[in-house]
Amino acid sequence: MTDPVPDAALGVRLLTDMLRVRRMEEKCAELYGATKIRGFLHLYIGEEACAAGVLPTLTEADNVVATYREHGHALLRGIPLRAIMAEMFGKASGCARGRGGSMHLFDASRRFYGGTAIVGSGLPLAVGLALADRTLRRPAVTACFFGDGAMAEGAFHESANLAALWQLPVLFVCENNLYAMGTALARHQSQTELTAKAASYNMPVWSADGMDVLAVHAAASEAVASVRDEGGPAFLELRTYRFRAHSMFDPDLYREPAEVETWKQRDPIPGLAARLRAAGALDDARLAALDAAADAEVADAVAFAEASDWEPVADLLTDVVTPASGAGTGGAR
Amino acid sequence: MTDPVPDAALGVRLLTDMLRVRRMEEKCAELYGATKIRGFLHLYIGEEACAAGVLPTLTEADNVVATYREHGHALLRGIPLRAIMAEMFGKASGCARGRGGSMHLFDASRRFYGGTAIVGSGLPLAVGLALADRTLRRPAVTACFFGDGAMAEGAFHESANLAALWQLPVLFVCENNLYAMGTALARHQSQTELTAKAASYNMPVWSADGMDVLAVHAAASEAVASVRDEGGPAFLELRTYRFRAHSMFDPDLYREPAEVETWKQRDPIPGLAARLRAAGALDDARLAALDAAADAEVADAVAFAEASDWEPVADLLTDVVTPASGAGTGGAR
Amino acid sequence: MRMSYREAVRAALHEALVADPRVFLMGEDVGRYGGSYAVSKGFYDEFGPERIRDAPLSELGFVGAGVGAALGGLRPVVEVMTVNFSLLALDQIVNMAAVYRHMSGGQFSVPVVIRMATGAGRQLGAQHSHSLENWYAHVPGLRVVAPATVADARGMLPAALAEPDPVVIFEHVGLYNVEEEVGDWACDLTHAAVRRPGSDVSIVTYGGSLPKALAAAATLASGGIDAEVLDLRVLRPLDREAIAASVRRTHRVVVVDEGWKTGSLAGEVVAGLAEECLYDLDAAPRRVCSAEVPIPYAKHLEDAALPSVDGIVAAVREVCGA
Amino acid sequence: MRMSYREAVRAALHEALVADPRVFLMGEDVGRYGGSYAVSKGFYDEFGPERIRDAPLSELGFVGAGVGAALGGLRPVVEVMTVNFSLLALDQIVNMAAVYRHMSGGQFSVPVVIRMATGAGRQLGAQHSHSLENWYAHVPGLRVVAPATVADARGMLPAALAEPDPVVIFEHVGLYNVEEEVGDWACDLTHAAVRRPGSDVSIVTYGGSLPKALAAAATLASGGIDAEVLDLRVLRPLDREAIAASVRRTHRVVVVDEGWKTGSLAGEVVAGLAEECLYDLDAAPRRVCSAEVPIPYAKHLEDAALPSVDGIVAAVREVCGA
Ligand SMILES: Cc1ncc(C[n+]2csc(CCOP(=O)(O)OP(=O)(O)O)c2C)c(N)n1
Ligand SMILES: Cc1ncc(C[n+]2csc(CCOP(=O)(O)OP(=O)(O)O)c2C)c(N)n1
Ligand SMILES: [Mg+2]
Ligand SMILES: [Mg+2]
Repeated sequence: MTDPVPDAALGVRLLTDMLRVRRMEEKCAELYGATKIRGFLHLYIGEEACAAGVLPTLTEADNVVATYREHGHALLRGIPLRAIMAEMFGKASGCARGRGGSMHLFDASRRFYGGTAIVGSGLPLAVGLALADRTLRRPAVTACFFGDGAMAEGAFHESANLAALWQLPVLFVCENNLYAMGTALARHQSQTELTAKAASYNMPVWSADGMDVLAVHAAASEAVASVRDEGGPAFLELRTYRFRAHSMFDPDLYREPAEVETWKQRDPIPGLAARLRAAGALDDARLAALDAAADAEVADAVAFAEASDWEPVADLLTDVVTPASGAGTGGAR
Repeated sequence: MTDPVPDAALGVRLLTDMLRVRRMEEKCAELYGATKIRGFLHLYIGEEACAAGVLPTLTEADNVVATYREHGHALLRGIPLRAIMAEMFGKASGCARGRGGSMHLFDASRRFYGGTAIVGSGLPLAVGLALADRTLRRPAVTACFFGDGAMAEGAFHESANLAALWQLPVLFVCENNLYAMGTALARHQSQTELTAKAASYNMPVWSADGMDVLAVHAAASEAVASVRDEGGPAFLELRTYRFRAHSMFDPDLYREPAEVETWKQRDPIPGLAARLRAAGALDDARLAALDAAADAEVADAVAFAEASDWEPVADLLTDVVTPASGAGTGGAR
Repeated sequence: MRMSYREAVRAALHEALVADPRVFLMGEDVGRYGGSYAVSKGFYDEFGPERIRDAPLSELGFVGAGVGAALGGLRPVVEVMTVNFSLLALDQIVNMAAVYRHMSGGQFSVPVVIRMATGAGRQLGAQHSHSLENWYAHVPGLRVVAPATVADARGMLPAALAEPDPVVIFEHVGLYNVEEEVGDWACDLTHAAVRRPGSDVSIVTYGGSLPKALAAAATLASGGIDAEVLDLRVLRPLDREAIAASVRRTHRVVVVDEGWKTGSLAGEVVAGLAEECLYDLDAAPRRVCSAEVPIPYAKHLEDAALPSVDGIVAAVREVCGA
Repeated sequence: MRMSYREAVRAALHEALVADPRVFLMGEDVGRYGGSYAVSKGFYDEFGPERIRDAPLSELGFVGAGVGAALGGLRPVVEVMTVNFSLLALDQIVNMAAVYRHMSGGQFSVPVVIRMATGAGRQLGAQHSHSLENWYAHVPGLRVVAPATVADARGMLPAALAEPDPVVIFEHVGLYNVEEEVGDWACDLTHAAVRRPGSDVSIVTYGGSLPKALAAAATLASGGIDAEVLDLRVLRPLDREAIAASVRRTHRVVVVDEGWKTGSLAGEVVAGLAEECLYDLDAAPRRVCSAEVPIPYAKHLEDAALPSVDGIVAAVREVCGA
């Protein structure tokens, strides 16, 4: 892993991003053990290069739709780690007031539309967001992240067809980590070349090594440019791997330890660090500083979450509907 | 249309089949006007070569799943016209006791599994029937008919993947009549080459001129052989056209009259008749006899339906569940 | 002005499309075909393919796209051809539209209007005749309405479009050809309406059963029973006060609902009364619902399966001890 | 023999797989993974990939394939991981499995068993905490059951597999770890069961709420109220006689149901009582249901949203005027 680094500053930035996500999630795992975080917790550890490579190619005006494995996307989209951590604690200062938890991070101001836990359910939503942008003549892209497993759902098929048929600006990002829970790719897809599947909808496709953040960034840049320039959707496959179990309940019995080990050798963080060192853009001190900053950010967020209040039980029913709805009289809008 | 006819006997048989379907449906249209038939009525007129070409390639042990536009499939699968006509009249002698009507023809003894009116809903069912055959080591094929519109449904995607992934003996027959109700193919599919779509699931595909029953028969024979020999699914596209409106409620405002006329020039019945004449296998007398026989069969069925009884209202609730169910005690099966 | 239910829905849609560029209609065959119930005939030519958006057969996809478009700032009117096909879209309605606001801590509103035809009576058989209103009425986060009059068909759509949250509108297939005189159609989406005042018994109903209830009330009147007919209008949230108020006046109740009896909205109405007005009831309540059977095609069987005027009359006579 | 609910489901499945080669288990991660609730752990190795069939994420597809396989002569046990995902499969359940026999004039039976986990209480949030039992209980052609005891978890599956028609089994996520002594588990799928006899009030419930109801009854007993606890067991068809019989003994009723109150199965139970036993009721019935809100993640909010022992106790005290 000592390919040259074309843009050292970018490399350091992406390394920083990945480190922040990694440190955050390592702490989440710990906090889950300590029962501070509950419910389902799906870690992204190993896959950080995907979010880290794609998100910087978007602008503030773009939309992001993610899955239940979205801590990294949320953080790198700019949601403060404090708000993310508080959400996982279930506190009112969380980015969904503690109602969503790990699987349902949201931030309207950053156009981060969740955090949705029904596999495939973000796809139609992304099509609709893109339809709104197209209709309102806003030059935005909607990036929708989903897994290899989601591609078997009817929702993928219908959404891909709609986006391609209507030429909507959706970037479909498939984080192909080779497993849907315990089911390996070849056991859930008759066509394991996912780009071939996507191409059958008549949209341009890209595939990149999801363990190489620079490769992800380069492919995503092209794909996003295509969506922005051509207006229609594009599909980006990122071949990646999760180092941890599917969720905290998963005994992970379906993968060979050797397979996991092989992929761990391709950890995107040390891999990039080595390349940056070789390029003279990183040294021990700098790396230690990055690490320390990431740790400090996490520690601060945990303290914030701990100190935060719970939403009052009396507020349980607020925001089931929008305040003051139901009164509207027809004809007088 | 004077290509040679390779097998004159087959040609005459398929002509007969198409004529029987045509005459039956012309009568249905008339009976609808006379309010003898009610509900939805979807005519197959113009598309007869599809069912007529495919069904003879199946054996009695094979299964057939069709849509709401299935009168032709039902008849050519062997359901007596009397039972079909009585069903459309809503009579107890109908092939679903008058409960199903035009969209829900069934015949267990002929392995005709409907007649289903939710677009795409027959596809998963077909996968399951094929799964049963495969599991029970029965060498049967399940032929599943559906329209171009159905291919946009998630049900198609999921079923195609399941059949290809599990290598199940399903023949997917897409009757591509270029419209889903009033929506033209290019307005509902981003990829209008439907075989390309199907091929992306990793299954062999065939496409045939659905206005030429001999071409349909030839392609279907190959496709069925592939399913039987290889065990896995195959996809057969039949490019066809409906001469009538989508249903009796459809004012048919979305097609150019000229387009309809052009396709009518390719009517599969006179087309084949001309070829058979040219081959010396058909003359006026023979054709008149075939026509008369078809008319007689229809007339007999109508008389039968007219004379048949209604199911007693007292039986309304029978067969919601299988008689004597609910009593089963666990452990004592 | 006299108009049909179909014309009323059409006029409401037309007005909304003209008034607000964010409004668009999306669904199968709403455009070139003109709408499967001819509600949007001509709109495609008038407003173009972006405002009158024909969708492929992809209920899950385009209903979800409607949810997303609402989040993105549009005011989608999504037409699901009939409630029967909405089963394919329920995930987006229940797991996304309905929960999105609460689950996000109140950050988003989802102003999507979902219209669907519902009900039986046209001999369309077991897969095309559902009345699943109570499924929808069960779900927090949705507002569910059922225009039963031409005026409500005219007024409920603009009221729904004025809502910040998802609204599901059930249009009964048997009503499209009903014609009525329509005056002031402006309405809210909160209150039930007394369609016929009466003092002896309350007939509580909604949607396609309203004309049957009114016909039954007319028959009963000639037999000396003065029935009040209450149209729920809004199926979620229920106007429980109006229901209770009516029954407190009449002390007897029959609930008419085209859904299957077990698990029906009629059951919810009766349960609410048992909880709130037990001592106001002078007779056991009765429900007139569909028989618990997939609706058959044959006319005589379909008729036997659905609530009928005769059945309502008989139930009312029973609760009135007449 | 003492065993857990999970072990009971597992033992039932195991027995069925051994006994009948037509039986197979199909669903997401039932095989290699071992089942998301570990019910089928080890089965994949024991029975192989054809009998323990891992399905792709395609709820509509594989549930429909289960229906087709049942038609084709197999005895599928289809596992939908949770009821929340079953929204994607409803079309095949309601428009195919449930209607197929009647619509075909009685030609076919569809002996498919569909198991799904249901309910909340594990902080899984708004999309993973539904209790939609009443949706299913509303549909003619389905038999719907909810094992609430370990014995029923053991006995209901073989009984369901003996049925010629579709059976939906709801397993509450909160029950899998419950351990109980199990003797004779053979059972029918028709009758409700009195889990605790009592004379002052009937607490009618099912599934995951049974333990709460029993705990409430224990608390109430120490306060001098002798509550009968009736476990519905079968949600469709309801054992209306057993419900009425209990209330005719106790004259007071509280119905506990984790579904949202409006449109709940609890409502159906109350409605049935109002219709059949109005004059047996000495107090207005009460329902203890989930608050009408998407279930939130935070523990204190989730607890506040769900039926609780305290809430049941309070409701019972109210109907008993205590
Ligand atoms: C519709 C639906 N079915 C099943 C599940 C349970 N489930 C959660 S994640 C998952 C696997 C998804 O795999 P993939 O799409 O590859 O994403 P990954 O978890 O690998 O990132 C499953 C089966 C769900 N949440 N939603
Ligand atoms: C799920 C579903 N959505 C909508 C409909 C209404 N509908 C009936 S047929 C049809 C068009 C189907 O087109 P296609 O699959 O091409 O078959 P064709 O009618 O052309 O034979 C539509 C929209 C339906 N029956 N089911
Ligand atoms: Mg994956
Ligand atoms: Mg078509």
